[in-house]
Amino acid sequence: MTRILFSDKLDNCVAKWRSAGLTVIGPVQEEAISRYAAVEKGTDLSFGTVLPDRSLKELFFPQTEPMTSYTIKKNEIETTDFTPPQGKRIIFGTRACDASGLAIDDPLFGWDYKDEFWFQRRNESVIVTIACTKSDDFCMCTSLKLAPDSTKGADVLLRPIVKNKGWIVEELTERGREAFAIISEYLLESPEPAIPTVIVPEKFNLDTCVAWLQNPENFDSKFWKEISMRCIGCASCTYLCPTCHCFDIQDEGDTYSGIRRKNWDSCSFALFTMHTSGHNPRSTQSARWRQRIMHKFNYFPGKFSVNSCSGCGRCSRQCPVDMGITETLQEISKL
Amino acid sequence: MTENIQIAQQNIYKPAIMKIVGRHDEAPGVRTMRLEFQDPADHEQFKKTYRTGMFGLYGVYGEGESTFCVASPETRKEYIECTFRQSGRVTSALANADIGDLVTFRGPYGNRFPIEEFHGKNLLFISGGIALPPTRSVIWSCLDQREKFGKVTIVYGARTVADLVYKHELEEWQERADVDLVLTVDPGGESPDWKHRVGFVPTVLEEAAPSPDNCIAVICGPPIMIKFTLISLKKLGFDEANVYTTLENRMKCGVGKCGRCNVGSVYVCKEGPVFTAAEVSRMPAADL
Amino acid sequence: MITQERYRTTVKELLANGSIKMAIGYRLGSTPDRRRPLFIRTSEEADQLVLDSTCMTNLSGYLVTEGLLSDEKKVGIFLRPEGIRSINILAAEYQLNADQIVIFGFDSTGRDVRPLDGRNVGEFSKLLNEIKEHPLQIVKEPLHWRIEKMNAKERFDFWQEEFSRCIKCYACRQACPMCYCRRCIVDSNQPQWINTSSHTLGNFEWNIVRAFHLSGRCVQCGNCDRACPVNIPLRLINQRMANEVLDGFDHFAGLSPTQEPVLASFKKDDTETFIL
Amino acid sequence: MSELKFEPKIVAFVCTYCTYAGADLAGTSRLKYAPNVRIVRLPCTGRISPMFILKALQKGADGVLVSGCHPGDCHFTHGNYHARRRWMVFRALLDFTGISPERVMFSWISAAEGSKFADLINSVTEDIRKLGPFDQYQQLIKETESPATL
Repeated sequence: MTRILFSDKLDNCVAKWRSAGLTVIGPVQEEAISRYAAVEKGTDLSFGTVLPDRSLKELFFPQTEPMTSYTIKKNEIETTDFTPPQGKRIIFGTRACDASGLAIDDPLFGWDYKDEFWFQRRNESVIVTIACTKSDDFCMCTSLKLAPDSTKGADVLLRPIVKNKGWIVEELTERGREAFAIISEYLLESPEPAIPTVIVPEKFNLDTCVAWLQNPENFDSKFWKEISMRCIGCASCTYLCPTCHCFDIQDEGDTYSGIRRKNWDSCSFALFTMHTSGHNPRSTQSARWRQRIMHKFNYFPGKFSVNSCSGCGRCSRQCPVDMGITETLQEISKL
Repeated sequence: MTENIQIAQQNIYKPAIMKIVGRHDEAPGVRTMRLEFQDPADHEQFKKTYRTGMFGLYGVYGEGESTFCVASPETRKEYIECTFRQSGRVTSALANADIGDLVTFRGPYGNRFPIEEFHGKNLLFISGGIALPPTRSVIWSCLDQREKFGKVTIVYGARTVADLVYKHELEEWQERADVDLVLTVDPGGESPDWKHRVGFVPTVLEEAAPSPDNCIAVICGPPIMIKFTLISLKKLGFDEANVYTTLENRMKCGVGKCGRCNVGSVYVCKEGPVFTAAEVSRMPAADL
Repeated sequence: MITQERYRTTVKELLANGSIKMAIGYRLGSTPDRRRPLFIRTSEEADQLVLDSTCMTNLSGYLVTEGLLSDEKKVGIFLRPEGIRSINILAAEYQLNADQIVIFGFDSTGRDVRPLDGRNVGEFSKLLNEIKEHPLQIVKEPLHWRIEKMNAKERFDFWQEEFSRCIKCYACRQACPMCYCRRCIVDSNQPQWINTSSHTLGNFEWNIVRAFHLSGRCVQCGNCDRACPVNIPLRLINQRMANEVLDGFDHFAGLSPTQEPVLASFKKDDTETFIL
Repeated sequence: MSELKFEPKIVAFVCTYCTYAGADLAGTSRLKYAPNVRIVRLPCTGRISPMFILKALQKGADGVLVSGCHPGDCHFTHGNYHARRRWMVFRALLDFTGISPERVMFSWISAAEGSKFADLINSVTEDIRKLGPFDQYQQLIKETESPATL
C-alpha cells in the first residue's frame, strides 16, 4: 500500500499549508510564460508543461536583490541591511532537474563564506519534486547521470498516478515529513500504481566529454571557435539555467543614498571579465562559451565533485540561434 | 536539504567603513591612501587575518567596489595602505575622496606570500610601474625583520621617471646599505637629471644578473613584463618554483562565488592572488 | 526544394571560383521545426544548406562580427527582404561596405519559398520600394488594437507588466542586426544612465531607450521578438516607431545603402504641432 | 489634516544661446514668473538626449520643458532641426508607452523673448499644476527599494 495525495485534494492541502504559515510556491502558467510563483489556491498550479520556462533558481537567487541601503552623511555612513525573506515555504511540483540545480549550487554558495541570501531561503524551503512522465526533445537529465525522478535536492518525491488523479508520496527528509504531516489527513492509503517515469534517451556520453574537457591540450582546440561561431552573446542560456550562479554587485542611487544590489551576471557578456585597462582575459565569444562549458563540466566538478548542469535543457530550448550545452557535448563526444 | 546550514549573522558582502587618514600622490593619476578602521571589531578581524599578499575590495557607496592589493605589510596592521591608478568609476570616486572622508573595505581575501619560507634566503624583487604596491607589501614585510633574510635586491622600472611610484621609499631603499636597488625607466622616459638605468626591466635584470642560488624572486608587473621577465629569470637559472607572482582579474565578490576571476580552474580570489611561476605555467595562457 | 537546390549549386560555384569566401545561411536545427545559422566555407557545408519557410532569423547581424569583412573579401548571405533592408542600413551607417555583400534573397508565402532576383543590394531597390508602397501585411494583431484603445495610464500599466518579466539577458540587443554598438549605453557606467538591475524600473528604462535607438532603423525582422526568452511583445513597440517615421518623415528604413538615417538628418520644413 | 498645496517641480533643459539668454532677459527685465522651474543649461538643443527627460521625470520632476532657438537661429546652424525630429519621434514613444506626453513640453524662445519666457513658464506651471503630481514612477521606484518578496 502506498500513500496517495489525490489531485482533487490539492486545494485543501494548499489551504492547509497556508494556514500553517507556509508560503506555497509552484509552477504556474501565465499568459506569456510559465514559471514558479507563489499561489493562493491549488487550482492556480499548473503541471501541464514539461517544465516551466523559467528555472527554480530565481526563487533562491533572484535576478536582482537589494543587499544594503546606505545613506552618506557628513562624517558617517549609515547602512541598513536587507534580509532575505523569512518564513517557511513549500515549493510544490518542481521538476527533478530544477531541484537538483539547487543541490548543485549549495556547495558553491557555502564554501568558506556562507551566502545568507541563498541559505536563508534554502533553510526555509521544502522542495517537493514531481517525477516527470513526459519530456521533450531538449530534456537531457539522463545524460547528466540524473533521472526524471531524481531525488537530489528534494525533500519529498511525488510520482503521478494514472489520469492525473494524484501522486504517490515518498517523503525523503525530515523536513519533507514535517511538511506532509500538516496535510496527513488528505493522504490516503491506496494501491494505485504510479505511471512509469518518462524514458529520456541519453544524448551524449558524459564521461567521454569530461575526459576530453579535462585534457589541457583541448583548451586551445579550434573546436571552440567552430561551435560558438553563431553564438550572439546574449545571456538567455545562463539566466534561465537552474545552476548558473554568477552575479554582479551594483550600487544604485545618488551620491548620498542608494542601495547596493546583487544582480545576475553572465559569462556570455564581454564586460563580465573586462578590466578597467581594457584588457579582457576572455575577449572572444568562443573563449566565453568555452568558459561556460569548462566551468560546468571541468572546473566546477573539480572543486565540488558535481557537474554544474542538471540537464533541464533550457539553454538549448531558449537559444535564439539554436545552440546549447546538448549540442556542444554531442559534438565533443564525436571528436 | 537534509539539514540547515548555519549562516553567519553578517552579510558577507558588507564592507567595513574606513576613514581616509592620509593620501599621497605618487605619479600622474596614481595615489596612495592610508585608511583606518572605524569599527574596532573590523580592525581586530583584519589584524587576525591579514597576511602579506592578500587583497581587498575598496569601495565607495554609490559607485561600487574595486579590487586591488593591500600595499601595507603584515608587520604594520594599524592601518591599510592602498595605491591605485584612477581609471574607472570606483577609482575616480576614491581619488575624489578627501582626508577624513569615509570609504569602504572588504577583505582581506585570498592567499599570501609564504614569508616564513623565505627566511634565510636571498630575495629578488622585480616590479614594473603601478605593480610596485603588491611587491612593496612583501618588501616591507621582509625589511621590517631584515635580519631573517639574506641579500635583498629590488629591480624596479617604469615607463617614465614621473611614473615611478613610492618615490620617497625608493630614496630610503637607495640609502640603505642592506638593500640593493636597481631603478630603470623605459628608453625615452628618462629626465635630464636621471642617474639610474635606462632600459626595459628584463634587459636590466639580465645586466644586473642576480644569482639564483638560494634566492626567491617576486615579480609583479603588467602581463607583458611578466612574460619576458620570466624568460630572463629562466636564463639566469631560476627555478619556476622559487619565482612568485600575483595575478589580477576583475572581481565582484572576492569570495569565490560571482564566477568571473577564474583562470582555467583556478579561482584567483580564493586560490590566488599569489602564485608561483610554476603554477602559472600550468594555467591556460589564453585565459590570462 | 528547387530554390534550395539552386542556391546550393550557386553557393558552391561562387565558393569554388573564389567570388565569396563564405556564405551565411541556414541548416537543420535540433528539432524538425528549427533552423540554425550555418557558415558555409566548403562544398560539404553547402550541402547542409536548408532554405524553407521556417528560415526566419535575420542573419545580417553576423556581418558586423569583428574582423569578418576586414580582408575586403566578399561574403554571401541568405536574406529575406527585411534582411536586405538591414544591409542597406548597415551600409548607410558605414558599418560595412555593401559591395562586399553577395545577397541570396528569398521570400516565402505559406510554405512556398521563392528566390529574389539580384545579388547586389542595389538590385533590390525596386522590390523594397514596392514593399514601402504596399506594406506587406504589417499585421495589426489584436494586442496592437488593444494598446491603441488604451489611455496613458493603461498603457503604462500594460508595458510595466510586460517589462516586469524582463531578465536583462539582452537577447533582444544581441539578436538585433542594428544593435552593433561596441559599447551599449547600458554598459557605460560613467554616468550610468540605465540601471543595470532588472527590476521593473531598470527594465522600463532599458526597453524604452532601445526602442528609441531603433526608431527609424528597425526593419521589423522580428529577431528581438523571437529571441526574447520571456516573450515580451517587442515587435509592437518597434513597429509603432517605424510607422511613426513613415507617417512623419516618409522614411522607410533601409531603402538604399545611401539613405540618410532619419534621426541623423532633417528637413527645414519638418512639421510638428506641439512646439510652443 | 492640513493638505500642503501641490507645487509642481519643473525641469527646463534649455540651450545656452537662445532660451537661456531669454531667461536672462526675463530676469534683467524684472519680469515675474513662477518659481517652480529649475533650469539646466546645455550648449544646444541638439545636445539634449531623451535620457535627460526620462531621468528628470523619474527622479521626481512633475514636468519637463525643453527649449531652444527658433528654427534657423541655431548657433550651430542646425542643432535644433535635429532636435526637432528627435522630439517628434520621442513624443510618439512616450505616447505609446503611456508616459504622459503632456508633461513634456517643447518650445522655441529666442534671446529677445524674455517676456515669452516668463509667460511660458507661468502657463507651463499652471498646466502641470492642473495635471497634478507625476507619480507614475513612484510604484516602480518603491519596488526597487523594497526587499525581495520570495
